[in-house]
Amino acid sequence: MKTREEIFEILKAQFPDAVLGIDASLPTEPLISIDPLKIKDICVFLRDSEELKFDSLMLLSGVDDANGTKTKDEQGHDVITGGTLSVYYHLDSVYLKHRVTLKVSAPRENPDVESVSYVWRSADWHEREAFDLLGINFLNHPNLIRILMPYDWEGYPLRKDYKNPEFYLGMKVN
Amino acid sequence: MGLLDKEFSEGNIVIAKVDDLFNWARLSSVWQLGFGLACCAIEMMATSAAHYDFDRFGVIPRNTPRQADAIIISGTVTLKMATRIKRLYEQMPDPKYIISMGSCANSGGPYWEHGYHVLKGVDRVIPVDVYVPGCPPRPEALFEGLLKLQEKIRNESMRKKTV
Amino acid sequence: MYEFLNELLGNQILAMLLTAAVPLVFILLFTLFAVWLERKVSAHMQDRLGPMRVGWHGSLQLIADFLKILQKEAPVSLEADKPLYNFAPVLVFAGSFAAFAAIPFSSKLIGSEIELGLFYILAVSSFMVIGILMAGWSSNNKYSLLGAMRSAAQIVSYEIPTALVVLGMIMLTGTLSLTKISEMQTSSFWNWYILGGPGLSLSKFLLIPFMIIGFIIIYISTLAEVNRTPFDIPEAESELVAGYFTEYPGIKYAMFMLTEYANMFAVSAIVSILFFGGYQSPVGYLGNMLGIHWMIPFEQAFWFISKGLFFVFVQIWLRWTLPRLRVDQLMALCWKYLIPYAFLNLIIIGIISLL
Amino acid sequence: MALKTERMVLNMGPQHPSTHGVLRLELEIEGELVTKVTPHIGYLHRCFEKHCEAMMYNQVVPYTDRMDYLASMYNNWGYALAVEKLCGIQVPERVEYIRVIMGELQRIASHAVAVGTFGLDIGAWTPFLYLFRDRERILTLFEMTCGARLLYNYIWVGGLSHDIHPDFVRMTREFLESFKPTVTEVNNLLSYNKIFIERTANIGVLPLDTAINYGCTGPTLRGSGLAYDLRRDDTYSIYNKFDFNVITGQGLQGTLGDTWDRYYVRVQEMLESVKIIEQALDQLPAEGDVQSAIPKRIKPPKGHVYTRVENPRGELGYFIISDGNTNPFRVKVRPPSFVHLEIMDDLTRGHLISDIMAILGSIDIVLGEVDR
Repeated sequence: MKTREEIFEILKAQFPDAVLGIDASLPTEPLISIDPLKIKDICVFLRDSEELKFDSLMLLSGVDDANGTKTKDEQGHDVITGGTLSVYYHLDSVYLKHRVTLKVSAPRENPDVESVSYVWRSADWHEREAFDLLGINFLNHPNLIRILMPYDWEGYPLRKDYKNPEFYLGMKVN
Repeated sequence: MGLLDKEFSEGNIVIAKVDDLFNWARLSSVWQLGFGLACCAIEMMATSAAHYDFDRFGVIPRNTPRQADAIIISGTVTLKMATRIKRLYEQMPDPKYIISMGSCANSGGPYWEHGYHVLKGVDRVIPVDVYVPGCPPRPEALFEGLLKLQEKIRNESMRKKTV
Repeated sequence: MYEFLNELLGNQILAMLLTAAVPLVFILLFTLFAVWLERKVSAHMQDRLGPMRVGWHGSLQLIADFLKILQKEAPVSLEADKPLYNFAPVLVFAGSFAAFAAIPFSSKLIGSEIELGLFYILAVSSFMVIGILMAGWSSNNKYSLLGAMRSAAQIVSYEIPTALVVLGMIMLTGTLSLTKISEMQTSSFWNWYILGGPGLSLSKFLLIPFMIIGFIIIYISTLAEVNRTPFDIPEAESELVAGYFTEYPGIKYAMFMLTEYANMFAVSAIVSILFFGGYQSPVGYLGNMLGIHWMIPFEQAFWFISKGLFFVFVQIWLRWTLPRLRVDQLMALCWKYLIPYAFLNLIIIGIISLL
Repeated sequence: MALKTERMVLNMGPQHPSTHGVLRLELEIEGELVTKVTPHIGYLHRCFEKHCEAMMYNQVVPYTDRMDYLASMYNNWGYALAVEKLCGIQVPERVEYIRVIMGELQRIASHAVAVGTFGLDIGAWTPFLYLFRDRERILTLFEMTCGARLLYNYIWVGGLSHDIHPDFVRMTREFLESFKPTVTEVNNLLSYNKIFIERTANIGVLPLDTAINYGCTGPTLRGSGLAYDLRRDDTYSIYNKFDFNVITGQGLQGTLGDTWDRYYVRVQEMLESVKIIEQALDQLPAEGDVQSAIPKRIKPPKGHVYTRVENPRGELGYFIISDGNTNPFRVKVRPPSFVHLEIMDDLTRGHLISDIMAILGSIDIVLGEVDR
């Protein structure tokens, strides 16, 4: 069992470029920031390393950081430009019983993150969900299509500046 | 207008009696479509199960819409599901009835404000006969809904409806 | 019965129609009662009450159901093969209705006293398979198709053990006539074939265990032939929605229901004729004691229907107790266990009857 | 000339008697043999996460009820734990005990439905109704505590909505006594029934490494033989004060990790829950205000938290990001059923259509939680 700081040290030693830093100032859980295009290599290492053995991905969550510039369009709806979308990975080791949280941030206009669905099978649907609701594009995902919303839905509902369509297939939405 | 239509539109003793008999048959054997949507479906199951026993009223679940008389919309109708519900409704043979069970099916319920994927009331897609309020309605409330539906059926007639 | 009515009415056609009407009325009434029984029995087994609101303890429930079904619209899907779709329920019902022609309800109440009764019933009930296949195919629904395929495989397979047991009984009795088989088991339950048949020879006692095995085999396989749980895979609710009659609304669906319950009684009747004395009373007749001889056929009908209902009740009981088999296990049960045992049983019965 | 063959695509659901709600399974079949299963979900997507962002922290609790509607207490609890951890709230001991009692009663109720509907999928009606009858008694206990039968809104951040009824302890003990024979009855009717074993043993075998790689938890993982239970291994609340066993599959009737194992883990867990509740009732502090720690206004500091609890279905995780406002910035739920549903294709390949129902029943999904 290792603390998050120890895990960070191991990772930093292994991948000096890809591991961006650790945010230990947060009150509850430290976060390790990773480069979005290197996340897969790091995850493979985390899974296969004998001393870490992160054998399962518990949760993969996409987050709209809403840290860009906010403007209003003609109808008074928020529009966010710039800033980032983030993906949080909660990893768990069933045998060693330690956990770690990774974070990657990708630019809002071009949110490319490398898929980890080859590392943990459970990432498949979680990534599809993040794509569906936030529009995060997972590179090399085997089947990146919408999962919760209808296949022909437009827009990404969980983005902070999402605006409901008025009708869907002739049914009034609001 | 033919003679028969005229007879029907005015009504008479024979029609009235046949009406009563047929209405009695219809209201005594409402076969529901075995179809659950969300939380309310669990209460619907509890209504059919041992403690409450929907079968006392002659309500049994049929799994195919072709053999069902009533559909209980038990839960939140999402936009993805609404088209399927409409299709199920269209597959049922007449006379068919709809009980909208729970706030979500009535009006969107707790999801009416921010539910971007929730249909705000199933009556936007199919016509509803009885609304049962509650989130979820207790089995007793569903009974009440069924009794209201029976009342409604009891007052139906083969006669042409006058405008 | 036909001869009697013919003499009474002096009109052959009328007599024929009346003879045919009796089983039809019986099937209708029996179905109404059996469905009600099924719902009540299942309810009481499950700590429920079952239908309560329509008539005394829901006794009119089935009449209401039937009247409602009559009123239903009968939509036919556009893709369905209409002629086959409409004809299938009729054919299925005809198959099971025709079987009733040869079933002796009492020594007098029998549609047609043909010598080949047993053979006729086995043959004519195979009509059902064609009807079911037609229903499944013409509905243009995948669930119906799967259900029909399962059903055909099941009925065809399970006819073999049934026929093998029946063959054993034919060897023993030397007749195919259901009336004659019933007559052999007269006067007391001691003469029933489940207890080795009439007489007091050594072979009677030797036969008893093999008769019980034969009874169990034929009961299981007839259960499968009428698609009841644990063999209800053609209409498995949790798998195939409603099986081959998924697409049938209203009155056509009612015909499938009628067939199912009529078949339940028919196979129960065959089992009771072969092993439990058919219409014979287990203890003797009140009519004989009182000297009122016209009462005997009615008593016989009473005993026959009671025995039939008892086996129907057991079928219901099994349905609400047991889970369902899988399709391959169903076939394995038939081909790997029932048929070999039925063969063995047949050989042993043959040897014993030669003694 | 070569014959062109085509596999039949069978569409199962969203309206199908044994898809446990509005799941749609797209089966590719060859005769009765299933070659591929594609689950389609989202028919009950009720925008939980969007609602959270628009609600204050305490207003989210009723929405958590509606996710896993068979284990609402646990959903409340998981959320309350997350916010309490974020704000650093310490709840009174009596509250913890009542939460454990309610949570375990909820586990029994949820497993009762799971086992019952599993029987239903196999074709046995009667055990389902027996279990629903007993579940009804648990609902009565909940109802006299908080007034609701299904969606309770009972466990609040920092406390509970109501204290328990004076008769609650006595009636709970009575229920527990009467529940043990039901389990025996279910064992007789289902678990050791020859047909049932034939239908479930060696079907849908889930090897342990696959289960871990897929992130399976709860009875699904334990059915594969690993004793991993968050109540013991990542203990929360006061579970370390109780003595209970972590039930694992043993491969008693067939291969380890088959459908029967997953089913039987649930049956036995009901008895373990009975044990926990009995201990909790014995140790329950007599006095204490259950609402003393409820904050007037919840405004956690900036940060994020991930807490997890052992829901009847597996690991239920709440990931909350706070930006220092009264509304959560982001709430993401880790629903166990969502993860478990993903293994359907792996488990079902090469089985028959009838087995699909058995496998689906054994992983016990709740669509409200899958789709949120």
